[in-house]
Amino acid sequence: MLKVKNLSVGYDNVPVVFDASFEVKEGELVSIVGSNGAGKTTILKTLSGLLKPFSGQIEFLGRRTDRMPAHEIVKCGIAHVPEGRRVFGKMTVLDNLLLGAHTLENQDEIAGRLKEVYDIFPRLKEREFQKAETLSGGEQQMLAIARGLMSKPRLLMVDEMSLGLMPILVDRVMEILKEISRQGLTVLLVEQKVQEALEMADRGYVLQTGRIVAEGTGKELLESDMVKKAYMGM
Amino acid sequence: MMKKMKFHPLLVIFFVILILPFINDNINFHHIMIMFLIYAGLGEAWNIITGFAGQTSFGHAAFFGIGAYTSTVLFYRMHISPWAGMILGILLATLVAAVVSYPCFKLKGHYFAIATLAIAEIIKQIFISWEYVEGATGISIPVMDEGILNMQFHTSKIPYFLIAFAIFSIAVLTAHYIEQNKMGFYLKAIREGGDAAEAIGIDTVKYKLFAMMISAALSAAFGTLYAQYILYIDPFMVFTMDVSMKIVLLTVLGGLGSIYGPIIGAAILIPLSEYTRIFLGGTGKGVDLIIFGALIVAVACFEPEGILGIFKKGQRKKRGVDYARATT
Amino acid sequence: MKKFFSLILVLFLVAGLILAGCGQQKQAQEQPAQQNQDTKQETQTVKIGAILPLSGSAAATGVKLKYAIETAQEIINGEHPEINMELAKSAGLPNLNGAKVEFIFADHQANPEVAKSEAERLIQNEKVVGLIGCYHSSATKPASQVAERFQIPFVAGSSSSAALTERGLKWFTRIAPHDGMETVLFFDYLKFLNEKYSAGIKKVAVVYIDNEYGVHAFEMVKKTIENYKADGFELVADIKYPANVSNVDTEVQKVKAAKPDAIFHASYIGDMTQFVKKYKELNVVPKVVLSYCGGYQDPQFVVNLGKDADYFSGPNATTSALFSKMPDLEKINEIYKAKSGVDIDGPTLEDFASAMVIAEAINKAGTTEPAKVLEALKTQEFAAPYFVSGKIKFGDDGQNIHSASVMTQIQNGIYEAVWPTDYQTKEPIPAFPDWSKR
Amino acid sequence: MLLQVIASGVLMGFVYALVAIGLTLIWGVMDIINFAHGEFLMISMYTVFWMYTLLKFDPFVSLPVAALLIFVISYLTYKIIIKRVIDAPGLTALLATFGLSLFIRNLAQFLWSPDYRFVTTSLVADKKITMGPVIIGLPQMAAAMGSIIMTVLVFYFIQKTKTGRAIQATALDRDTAKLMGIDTEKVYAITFGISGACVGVAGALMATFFPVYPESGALYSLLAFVIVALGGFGNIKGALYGGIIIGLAEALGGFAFGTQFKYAVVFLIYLLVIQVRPKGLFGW
Amino acid sequence: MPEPLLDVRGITMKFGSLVANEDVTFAVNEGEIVSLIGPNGAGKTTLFNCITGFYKPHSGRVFFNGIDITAKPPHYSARLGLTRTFQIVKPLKEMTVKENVMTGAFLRTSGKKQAELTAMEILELTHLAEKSDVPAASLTIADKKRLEIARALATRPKMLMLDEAMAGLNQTEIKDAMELCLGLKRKGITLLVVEHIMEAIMPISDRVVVLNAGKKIADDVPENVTSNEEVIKAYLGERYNAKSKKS
Repeated sequence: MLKVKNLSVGYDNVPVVFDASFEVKEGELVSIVGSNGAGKTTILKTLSGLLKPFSGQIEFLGRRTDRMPAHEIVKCGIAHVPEGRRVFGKMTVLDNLLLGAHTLENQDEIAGRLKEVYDIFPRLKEREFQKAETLSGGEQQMLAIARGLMSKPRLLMVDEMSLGLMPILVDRVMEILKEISRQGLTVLLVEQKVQEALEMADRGYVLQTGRIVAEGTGKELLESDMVKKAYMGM
Repeated sequence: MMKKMKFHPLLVIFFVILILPFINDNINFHHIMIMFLIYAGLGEAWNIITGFAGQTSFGHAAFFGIGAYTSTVLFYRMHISPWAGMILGILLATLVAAVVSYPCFKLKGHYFAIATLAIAEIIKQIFISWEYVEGATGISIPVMDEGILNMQFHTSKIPYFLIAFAIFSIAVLTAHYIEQNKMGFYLKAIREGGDAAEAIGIDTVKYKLFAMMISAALSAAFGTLYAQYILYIDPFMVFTMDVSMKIVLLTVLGGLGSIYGPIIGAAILIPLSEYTRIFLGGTGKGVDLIIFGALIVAVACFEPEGILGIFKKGQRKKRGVDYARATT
Repeated sequence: MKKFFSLILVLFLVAGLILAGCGQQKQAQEQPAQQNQDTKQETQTVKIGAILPLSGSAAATGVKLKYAIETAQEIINGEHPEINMELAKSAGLPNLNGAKVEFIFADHQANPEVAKSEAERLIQNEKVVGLIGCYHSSATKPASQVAERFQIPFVAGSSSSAALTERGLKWFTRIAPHDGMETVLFFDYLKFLNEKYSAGIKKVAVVYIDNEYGVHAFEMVKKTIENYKADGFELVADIKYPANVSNVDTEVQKVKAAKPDAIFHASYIGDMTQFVKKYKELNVVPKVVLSYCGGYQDPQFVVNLGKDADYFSGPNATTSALFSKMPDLEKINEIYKAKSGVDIDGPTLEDFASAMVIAEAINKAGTTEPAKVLEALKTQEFAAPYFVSGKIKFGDDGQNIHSASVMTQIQNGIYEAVWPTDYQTKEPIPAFPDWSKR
Repeated sequence: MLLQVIASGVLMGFVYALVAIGLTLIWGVMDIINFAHGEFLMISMYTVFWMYTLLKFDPFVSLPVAALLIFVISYLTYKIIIKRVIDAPGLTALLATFGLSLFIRNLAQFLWSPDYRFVTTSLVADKKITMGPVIIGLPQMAAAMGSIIMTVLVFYFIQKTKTGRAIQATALDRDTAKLMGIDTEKVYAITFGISGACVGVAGALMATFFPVYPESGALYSLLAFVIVALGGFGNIKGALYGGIIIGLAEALGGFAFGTQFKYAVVFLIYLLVIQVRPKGLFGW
Repeated sequence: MPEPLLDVRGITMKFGSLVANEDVTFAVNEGEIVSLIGPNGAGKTTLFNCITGFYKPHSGRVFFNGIDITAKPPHYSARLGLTRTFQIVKPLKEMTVKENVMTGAFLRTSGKKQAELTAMEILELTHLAEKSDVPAASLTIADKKRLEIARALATRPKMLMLDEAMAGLNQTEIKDAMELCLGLKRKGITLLVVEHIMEAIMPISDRVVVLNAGKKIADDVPENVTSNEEVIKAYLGERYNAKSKKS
């Protein structure tokens, strides 16, 4: 479904990710793990079009997306839940969700999506008309994911959702993601918490200072000694 | 690296500026050189508060005007030498800067900018209505014997040029000194983030105030020179937003936050505006300003970091490559 | 890197220099070229600088002044036997072998600083032998100081600040009556209305713009009214409004509250028009509105306001109503109108006069030598068939002693001369009808 | 008389608000000071004037034309100029818009001469409403109504429509807005366009009672800056209230201290308010 | 017992109706490393801001070295020797690494040479020396955090307050950071550390203060805190607790 070949990307002429290749198959839950600064967020930003690759190819559902502007990529079916949630704090929960459905034209479809999302996150329904900034951290994270789901994506990318969340909430959100994945949506998860991320993933990649150093099923990676070494920077 | 260089780039610039009027003795060229020095110097002064400390001021005409008026009124009413007037003007402008900008420092970004604009407009109105300084009528400075004491020279513009050059040098060197020393580091820290600066012990309000006061003092000195040079001032010419905006424009055009920026900006903008006016202004159709406006837009569009941006870009590329090499 | 920097900087500065050099060269090239041409015709060119507000907020007027001066140039250089003026009949200046006169225009952008530098440039680079301009008194001040320093005669046309001729400048002369003279004219006119028509005008309000022009006019009123206290005049309101005013609501309400019989206006065309509109809206009905040389005299005043412009009055160097009475003026106006599309008005005619006078002075002096020209200016009398006074003569202070103005009043969209009675084209109407009854 | 002063002040305030609404929109969404805003106003006034002079169209008929025309001009301004400077550091955008304002103003002088012109007749010209001691000109009344309607429309548009939401989102967080599938380039261009349309309407309404000349726009844009800052950048309601406050301050200040001080009073009010509310009356 | 270096007495801070800190009292003695922990939204950063003067607390007082610094501007405390870092790093982006640190060093000297010397010394200490001429904006997160500490150190503080200086670092980097903290302690610098990563702070802390919902719920040596039931319930969550026990 998503194929990335020899991707190099960075900021201001300074490459951060070198020659990365990986793929995500339909229906999978894939995790990319690595410590901070390894380039995980950079990869996601490139996939969603916020950054333009220096070199390499990105193919999604058979189409080259590496030169597309971000908003076109969303239309192709990729939703990106950014690091740090980034909900629109001054706007209501409903407005945030409707923004998620920006690419959809059909009003009935939007209403349908809204209902589905509220079913997954009943908490958001309760807070429909509250300003997003008044929500707690966990609720905001849920809103961010829900907003991503609104665009009816084929692939949901979640960046560092554990950041700044207390552990008990991390578990809850992980559960929800697993549930979403079980319902058939492809999920690409980026995490520094290797344990949680790999436990639930079908497959995973390990990123160290901009390079993919290991790949395999979640279990394999968790048990692999080499991975641990790589991950801990030894 | 370049520390032991035989000459500092500033010295080269100073030297070139200094000899230019002696190469070309056209009086109009001298006029342009004087205006260039005044505006480049004002740009340097403005750069200290806006380029270094990041506090956008749209009201520098106020300090310029105070400098111009203080010396002129003293000369006109009491025949006090403009030099003494200049010093008093500097003191007064510094005082005004301290008093009016202090309460504004809690404002951020454009709110501060609009506040400075408002202050300048209020000061302008005060001068328009103030009868002792001849209000809206303006003051024609009595023509006296030429001489350094009266700061009036009728036969040649070279003395004006030299005075302008002296004040300009002081402005550049002040800016250079600030940039290279503690204060420059502190101001840049303030520009990039007030909280981080506070956390490492920088009294941000104090340093912003210092920067504003130094900036005002330098602007006022140019004001005195300007008044003595034109020999006529009224509030509309020295307190106008046009002066404030010209300073902003030329500095941004040259490159904000660098001591070279205002020099480059003024070196382009002042001759450009003078020559377009001279060659096209007589048509009465505003062609000069049409071209002038279009050029400014073009520079902004194609060189968004100002003319200096061209060099910076090269530098950054080099650094970036070095860094990439270092990390891989 | 730093070296590179400085190199580039030097380059920029040198570029500036070259540009300056180029400018000079260009002029240098132009000059001999022109001279070549001239020598072919065995004549020379006399250059006179004209500094005008050709851009900025007063550009509307500045451009008209430019047309007027171009009209003067055409009359001087061409053969216009139909106009009864010495310089019109022959091509060029007869006493200088038919030398052509060339007016070199410079734009001062309503900025005194620019006026000064342009004056210097015209004198030094363009080698002009005389200067005219600058409309704005604030620009005329530094420009004429430059002329004084270089000992070049300066003839101001329409700059009206009395301060100009109070500076004791030797090389400065002015055509237009200054605001002090205008003020006296105003009160005399009001007295005339009171005496002849029993207009009963007593309360005077002054509305003026907060700049040199307005403030000075008001000072003159304050001073002059003292002499007219005996005639029953009193000042009931003085309303000063900011230059670049965006609306005049409060100002007009203050006028209305003072209930003046006469309003003196020192306003430019834009603000003046706004005032009239507001007077109408708030139904302010004085008996007389008199305007200092400014917005009222601009023919655009009638164009913009139509019927609402009626009954306003002001001194004017001319009016189209006078054209039929003054054939020379009519012919001058024809030339002017072909250029500008509108009839010549007061300030414009004054600047036209300044152009004619300086050319005539040079002609009378028979040389461009400044001292001789000045002597001619100060001692000779100049025929001015285009003015109702018919002549121009400068006093010791440089002020034209023959007031060129008549009192005009707009009646049915035409500036009618109403006073002094000798030049009357229509009788004055000494009262405003109610706004609704127009 | 005081009543009349207040009434006039409020009415004028609405007119100022009319100019400020478009400005605050760009300022809030893109953080750009558009110095050419006044010049757009001037073009709109000229549009109305020429349609009146050449085609005898009433200003109210040409209002939509002016709005549309300025929309297009603004849209193109974004596409051609602002796009290139929006990510530039500091004051570059200001440099660009300032240059543009010089360009437009002098081009107007070049094309249409610097004469002061008036639209002498229109549906509302010279009509007035008299309420006891208070007289209100119909043109001002129309402009005031226009400004209220426009505030409501723009407010509604921003709050309730899809494009409006996209504008809000882009203003708050541009990158995340892109992730929502919002074409932020287009949003910016549209925002610029809408701002232009607002000022187009303003120009059309103001042309019925203000003179039209190349410098006419510059007059109001300075006040509009203060109003926008007073109300809080990007706040539509703030622009309306800011406008009214400034209009009142000007009228009452002029009444109390002498009309030459009326703008000084306006600036003073701004400085005072900003001491209490450093981000404007309605600023976040 | 000597007077504590930092003495926080009864701090209460409210944002509108939200109470972020309620009557928090604790002290830090000279030479100690004290950790401040608590779940998200417990009010740790708010407390930091109150202590360093970025916020003015509604009630309560803060004493540093016996001097009342309540509601004094941040630069005042910094001058007294109390410097902090930020959770969200704030490097001076347009300056190089060295210039960043020099800016801090200028607090104790006006000479550029001296500031440069101090900066180099601190860059060595924080392992940033080889990147001294790199623009701060292009550093990795870990280096930026280090730079943040380096800049604070350059002000020659008596006491350093670190706000989540280890968040987002990998294992090795965390170890480095722990080393650094201990090294600073040896140099006589007192530390107050806000941190999420228990593994990292438990071994190095002399005492741990636990906040929950704005209130202090524990203040004890690390061993006791980890076994405190209330703390575990409030903060750790079942799974995490189990896992950290395992490791």
